Amino acid sequence: MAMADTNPAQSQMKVSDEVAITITGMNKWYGQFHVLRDIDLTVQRGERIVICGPSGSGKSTLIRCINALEEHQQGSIVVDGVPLSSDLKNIDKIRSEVGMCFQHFNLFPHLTILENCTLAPIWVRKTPKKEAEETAMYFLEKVKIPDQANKYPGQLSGGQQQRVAIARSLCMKPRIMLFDEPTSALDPEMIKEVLDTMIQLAEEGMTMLCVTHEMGFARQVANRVIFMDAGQIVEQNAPEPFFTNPQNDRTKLFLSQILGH
Amino acid sequence: MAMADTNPAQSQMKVSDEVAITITGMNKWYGQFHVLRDIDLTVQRGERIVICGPSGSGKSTLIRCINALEEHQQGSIVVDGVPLSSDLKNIDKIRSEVGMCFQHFNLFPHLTILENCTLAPIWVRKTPKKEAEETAMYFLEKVKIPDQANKYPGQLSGGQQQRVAIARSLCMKPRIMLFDEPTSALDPEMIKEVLDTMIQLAEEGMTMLCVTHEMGFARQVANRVIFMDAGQIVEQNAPEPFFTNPQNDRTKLFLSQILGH
Amino acid sequence: DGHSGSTLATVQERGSLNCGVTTGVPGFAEPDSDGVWQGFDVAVCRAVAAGVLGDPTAVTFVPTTGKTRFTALASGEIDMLARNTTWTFSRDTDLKFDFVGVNYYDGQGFMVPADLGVSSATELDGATVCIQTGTTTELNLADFFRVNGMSYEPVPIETGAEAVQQYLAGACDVYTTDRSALAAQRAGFEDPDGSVILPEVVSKEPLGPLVRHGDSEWGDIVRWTLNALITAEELGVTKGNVEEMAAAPGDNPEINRLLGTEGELGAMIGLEADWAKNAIAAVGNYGEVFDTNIGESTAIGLARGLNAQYTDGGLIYSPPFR
Amino acid sequence: MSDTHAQSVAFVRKTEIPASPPPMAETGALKWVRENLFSGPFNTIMTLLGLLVIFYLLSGLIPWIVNGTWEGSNIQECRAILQGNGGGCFAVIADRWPQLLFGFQYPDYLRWRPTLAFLLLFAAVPPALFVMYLPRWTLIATAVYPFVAYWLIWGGTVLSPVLTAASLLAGYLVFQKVERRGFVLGLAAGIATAFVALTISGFITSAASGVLALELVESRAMGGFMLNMILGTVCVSLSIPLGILLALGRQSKLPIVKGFCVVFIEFVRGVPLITLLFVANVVLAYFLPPNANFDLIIRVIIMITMFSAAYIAEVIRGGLAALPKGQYEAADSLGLDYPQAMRLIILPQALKISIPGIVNVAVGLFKDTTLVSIISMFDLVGMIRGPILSSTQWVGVYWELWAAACVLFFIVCYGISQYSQWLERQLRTDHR
Amino acid sequence: MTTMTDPPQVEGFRIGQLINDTRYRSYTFQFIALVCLILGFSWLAYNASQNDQLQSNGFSYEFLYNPAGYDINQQPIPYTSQDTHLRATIIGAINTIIVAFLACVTATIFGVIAGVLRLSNNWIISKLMSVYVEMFRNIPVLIWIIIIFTVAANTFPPISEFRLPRDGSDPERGLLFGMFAATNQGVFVPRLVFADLGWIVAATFLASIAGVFGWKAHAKRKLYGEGKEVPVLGPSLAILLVPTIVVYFILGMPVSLENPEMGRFRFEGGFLLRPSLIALWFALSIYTGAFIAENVRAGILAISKGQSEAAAALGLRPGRIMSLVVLPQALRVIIPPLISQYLNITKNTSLAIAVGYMDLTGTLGGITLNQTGRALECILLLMLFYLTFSLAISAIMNVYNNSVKLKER
Ligand SMILES: Nc1ncnc2c1ncn2[C@@H]1O[C@H](COP(=O)(O)OP(=O)(O)OP(=O)(O)O)[C@@H](O)[C@H]1O
Ligand SMILES: Nc1ncnc2c1ncn2[C@@H]1O[C@H](COP(=O)(O)OP(=O)(O)OP(=O)(O)O)[C@@H](O)[C@H]1O
Ligand SMILES: [Mg+2]
Ligand SMILES: [Mg+2]
Repeated sequence: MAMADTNPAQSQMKVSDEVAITITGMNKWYGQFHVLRDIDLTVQRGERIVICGPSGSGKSTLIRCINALEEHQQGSIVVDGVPLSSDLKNIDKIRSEVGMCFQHFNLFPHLTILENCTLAPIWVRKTPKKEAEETAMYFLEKVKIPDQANKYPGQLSGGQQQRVAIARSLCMKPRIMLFDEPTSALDPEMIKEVLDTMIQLAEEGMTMLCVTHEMGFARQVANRVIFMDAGQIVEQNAPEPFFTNPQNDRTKLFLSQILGH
Repeated sequence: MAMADTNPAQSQMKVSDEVAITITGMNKWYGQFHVLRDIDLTVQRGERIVICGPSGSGKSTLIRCINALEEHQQGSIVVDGVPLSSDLKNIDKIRSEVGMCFQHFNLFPHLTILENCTLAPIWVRKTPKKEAEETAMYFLEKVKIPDQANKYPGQLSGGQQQRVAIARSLCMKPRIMLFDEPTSALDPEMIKEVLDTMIQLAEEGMTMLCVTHEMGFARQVANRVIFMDAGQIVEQNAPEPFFTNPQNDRTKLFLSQILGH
Repeated sequence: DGHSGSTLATVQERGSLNCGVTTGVPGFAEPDSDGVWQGFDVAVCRAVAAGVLGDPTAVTFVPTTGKTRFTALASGEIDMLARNTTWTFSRDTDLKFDFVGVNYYDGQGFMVPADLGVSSATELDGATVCIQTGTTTELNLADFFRVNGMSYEPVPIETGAEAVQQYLAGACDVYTTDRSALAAQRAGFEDPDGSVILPEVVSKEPLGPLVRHGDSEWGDIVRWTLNALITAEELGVTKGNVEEMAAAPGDNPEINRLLGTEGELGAMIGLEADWAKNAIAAVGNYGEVFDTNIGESTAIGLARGLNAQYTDGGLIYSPPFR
Repeated sequence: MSDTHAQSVAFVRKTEIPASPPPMAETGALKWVRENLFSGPFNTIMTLLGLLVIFYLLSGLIPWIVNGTWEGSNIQECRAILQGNGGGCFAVIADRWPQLLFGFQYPDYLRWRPTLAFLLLFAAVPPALFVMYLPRWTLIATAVYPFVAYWLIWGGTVLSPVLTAASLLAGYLVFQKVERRGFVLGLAAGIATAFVALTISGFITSAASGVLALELVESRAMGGFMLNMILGTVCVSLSIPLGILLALGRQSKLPIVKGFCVVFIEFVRGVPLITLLFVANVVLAYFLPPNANFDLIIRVIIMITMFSAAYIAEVIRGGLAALPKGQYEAADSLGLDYPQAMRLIILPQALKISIPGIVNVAVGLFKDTTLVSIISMFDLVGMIRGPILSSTQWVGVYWELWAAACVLFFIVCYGISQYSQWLERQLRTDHR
Repeated sequence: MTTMTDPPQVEGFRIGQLINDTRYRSYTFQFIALVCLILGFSWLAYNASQNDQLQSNGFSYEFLYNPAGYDINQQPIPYTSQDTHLRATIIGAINTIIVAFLACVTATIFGVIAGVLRLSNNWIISKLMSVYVEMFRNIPVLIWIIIIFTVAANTFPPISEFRLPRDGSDPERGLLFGMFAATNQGVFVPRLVFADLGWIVAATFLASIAGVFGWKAHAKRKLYGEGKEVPVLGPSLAILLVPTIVVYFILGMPVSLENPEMGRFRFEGGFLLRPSLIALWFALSIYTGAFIAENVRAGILAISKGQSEAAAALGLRPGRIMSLVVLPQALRVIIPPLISQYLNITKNTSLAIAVGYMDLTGTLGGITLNQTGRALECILLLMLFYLTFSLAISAIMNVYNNSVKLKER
């Protein structure tokens, strides 16, 4: 599989040989419904992977399995050398390695922005409050909203909220970030703010798995694009060949739809 | 001012000399608030009028007065030769001549699509159920969703719901259709479906008053664009000169805003 | 096991007697305007407290309704029940209580407005009858009307106060309960003469204090406290002269045994020798208790009748102190 | 400007039309009266009927209130003063007011104590209810209040509330320390500490029962409106934590826990409160340790608390269900464990949503405390039905007494529900 | 690009997994919970076993078969004091159901009227209704029951005024229309007495009611089928009354009214609504009506204005808008809380004990309990009855809720 470095930004981002996530023969059912079928996927440290596919194809489910938000029934998931089992300690370890951003931000509306960001470091990592706040401010500056620190989420625009959500994840200093359609609930003007933040993160070498239909973003930062359909990985490739020369028919159809409109 | 037939669709649409609606010196207050001021407007049969203007300028109120959903306090409104008075018979007559589509569709959620469409014909027009259903299916086919006839509104997408709402109005065989921002509650993909339906209607020669900010639609089908501000009709003209060469400063400002983005 | 056999110890340890009384029947048990309980039944409680603890005020009065009284006693919430409760076979046996004696011989009667023109209960066919529920009254009433082949409309009412209220408002023609209570309540009417108590007595209602089965020591204490009051009247020991008689024992051995100046009666039931003296000093003898609370000189105005000493032709009779 | 003919002529406004006031018929009191009272024949009839009802009510009420007398020490004197002028004999209220409020057994020279406790309630409750407007430290008042109120109302040595509070505080502190190693461990350690401390302080109190002692008043002496207030506040405050536990249990994935909670909640909600009070009154004593001296008021508190906990649990369950699933997931993905997620994220939000519902339950419960009169406790209703109406001085005076009861309850319940509506409005705009 | 890795090794079981492993953890906690539960219950059971009163009395429902010995005034089924406690219990249960049913019906009527009127744009009426709702919602129902009972005893004319004076003069008051008398001992109304052929009249009347529904269905079919509007009100009345009246006269008036007649103390014959029933019935309905009014108001407000506007724009008249569009939707919102109000009424009927209405709490939980002293058994049975009743109603409610749930995507 060819890795075409078509993008100037991409050239700066290094992919190490270390393995960050290994998924082998993973299967998952919701009741009788087989949502994920024989997923095999290895993510290197520093890789940036975009996952796309039609609605209901299991993209979210895949991402959520990695974070143990959903249980899988067959196969193994190893994150940073830690196998995802039903052992709570392992789950805790993995969750503290992996940050996650949701479509609907899921900020805690009863806490200020700063409290949102310091909550997990204080309670999970047992960081002293002062230190946690400093870290939080650092990341809030990074997503360019340090001045909103004492507001409540309800007072922020959607784009700002999503950036806070990213900062909140970063405060736990994760080594891997998962994004589930982070821009799809946003108004067009705000999408750019969030994508910029994500690009910046990518440039710093964060390992990222991102479910998104923003093809511009995929082109600009992804090392690899994965296309899923009906719970299976149908095609994966570097962005350039993926977009210009899709192999599978489903992929072709899908790309014609989303690029067409 | 010349009517530039820039659009092929427009050339097919004929405007007769018959008068459909006459509004003279109409004033309306909400309590102390003067919401419509000295409105004078004559609509010919077959005319397609687009009303635009900033929020709160009284567009909805004007439309709703024509349908007697709101009372006006001064001036007269004559629809198809029937003066709008507090006489219930006249109101009934006018309402059966005039169909209306709302921003939020207002389908009846407890009835199926078909029942939504046959309700008024059966109970108001006393059409036999069978006949009403045939008519309904005819119009549902026209808006391209005959296969959804037995679903409930909650099971349809927004665009589909709005098309049902149009079909529902059409089932009463109105001679005039009023639209109040029919597309503003819709996702972008769905706007097109609805506008297509409306264009088709326009092509068939329906008299239409439409509050909308879809300037493409206005250009394509309107005979006349009316700009309202602060309860007054500020400017009216054929679409081409209206968009290319607005006269009033308020119009200019407004157009620069909505066309700019 | 649980709490039988040790009631005395419990009471002494607690330092007060839990005594179940009614929620308010004038003359028998009723808090006065200062909230201090007064009445004929209350006196029994106080006498026991005086005997056991030496202090007639060391009583916690627990108001009980017809429904709650037996459970309160059975569960140990109260140590004794002095609440005009009729001594019946099933209560004594099936419900597992011990009636320790009778402090008032009563009978169920009827009260009607004078202007109803009724002079006998046998004329009450078809009348509306207010009953204070939770006692044996319903059963007696049902039996009386059935035996006489009459019909009636029962109106059950939870509290005496409300029954009276309904009766006075004319919502029922007849009010039935124990004659003592009828008299007591009639005394409080605005126009006591507007009502008459009919001559029929439809039941035997020996009312007395009771305790739980199984703790005979405690039962003895209550029984003999009551008997002490009765004996005191018989022997002429009164609240006024009891101290004197105890200080200077006379030559009546029974009085001496009663007041603890002779013999070991107190020790036999686990109490001080002067327990009976204390009880009498606290409330007076039976006659005094009767007279001050319900006697003819009070508003209740009950005659001694059956409740006179056997020497005066009544039924009040105490076994000898010996 | 009639030149709006069709497409040929364009129209441009050159001059603004100024806003003008609406025509006379559209404004003023006249319009209001016409629109609101006489807008049609039906409406006119309704208005007249309404006026008739109001007239009828007032013509009965006003003379009764205006002509009423507050003098006299019994019904006869009262009647003599009124001389049949239709006025109310409010003297009964004047005469028995302390009994209505405190029952007939609470020593009259000690009545200042519950009164003071009641007044302090106004200092203690707002911090809990107005959490978001008052500084956090004011919550201390709320925390301290139960102990102060207990001491004031029941009396006894000051050591017992102080040491109890100290024990609970110690338990809490230990819990906080150990919690870092795990919530369950922390909870166990906290409870154990509190338990040990309570036992020790129990010994201390009984040894030094005279230290700074107020005169002891027995539970049985509680009565009147005070009893309603005590039952209401105690049971509501106890049932909120219990209700939270039940609601969480009912949401739990553990079948046994869930099953127990469901059965408990549905059982309690399925039977009338009065049967539970019967249980407290006539059955519960069998199931408690003999001689443990659980007096009636405590048994009643147990039952009413269970009762309202079941209802509150359902309200809180609604609040939990109303939270978007994303909140749970976000908490999980940040690595918070179940107790942390509940305490920090879920419950604060769910409780906030549930406040109006909880207040409704509280009002209902407060009204239901009158049922204790049926099991011969002398609350406000019990006082009126029993000692006051059966006393020879006031036999036959119902209206005035019941009116007083209505007024007391109305003031409290209406006040609480108005507050909750205000709170709802606040919450709707909160943080926006 | 995917690499196969070996699945994680199957590990042996460690004690730590009891707490740390999601698979075992739930068993651990449930085990602990179970132990606590069992401990709690055994503590209660132990205490009970220590109580010799309870021990020696045993636990048995034998007493239900013993004669009750007391009389009951309101007897929906025949009963004498010689019947068993069981029969008295059944009478109590029926009386509970009677008053609960009556109160549900009237509470709904009060509630709907007050709820709708509270939304009226007539200022006086809507304020009056607010006062009503707030008054009754904020004062305990027990107080209302007692107040209304007192009103009934003290403000209705005393029955003595209806009695025939012994001097042969006319009584102070007579029957209203010769049929009705509202007295402080209850309201006396006439009773229907069916002679031999009377049942035919009754059957005709029932058939007429069915006929009215039939006519309605016919009218709807006509409208749907041919677009013809058929009058409903007039024909319905005719169908309802005419056949019954005709049959009644043809058969020689086999149904008669038995009017109350004054006896020695009170009216004999006829039908008596006892003050306790009236107080409980009226108090529960007017109290619960206040709550239902709020539900109704909320239900109507929940239907957005857009719905009625859309219907109006289609040319539907206000009456039709209400019946075709607003009500069907509002009912979905109103009915669930309405049913829980019905449950509340049922539970609140237990306050009958305050006015001496002989419902289940009055018989089984009252006199039977007093007479037999079987507190545990009686109260258990009492709770079981209410529980069954409540659960049955909630089950029905759930079925209903599921059947009317709006279809969503
Ligand atoms: N909790 C659940 N129970 C049952 N089925 C579920 C559940 N969650 C998701 N599914 C189903 O699993 C399938 C995959 O869902 P998933 O959310 O992963 O899709 P997706 O690719 O993220 O789609 P989208 O682009 O719409 O977010 C869908 O068909 C969905 O209906
Ligand atoms: N029922 C009402 N009572 C009082 N004021 C009203 C009412 N309805 C509308 N208004 C006011 O009348 C003015 C005109 O309202 P209208 O809805 O006609 O505006 P619009 O031009 O349709 O605006 P938009 O583009 O936002 O729909 C607004 O200022 C609005 O606030
Ligand atoms: Mg998804
Ligand atoms: Mg508008």
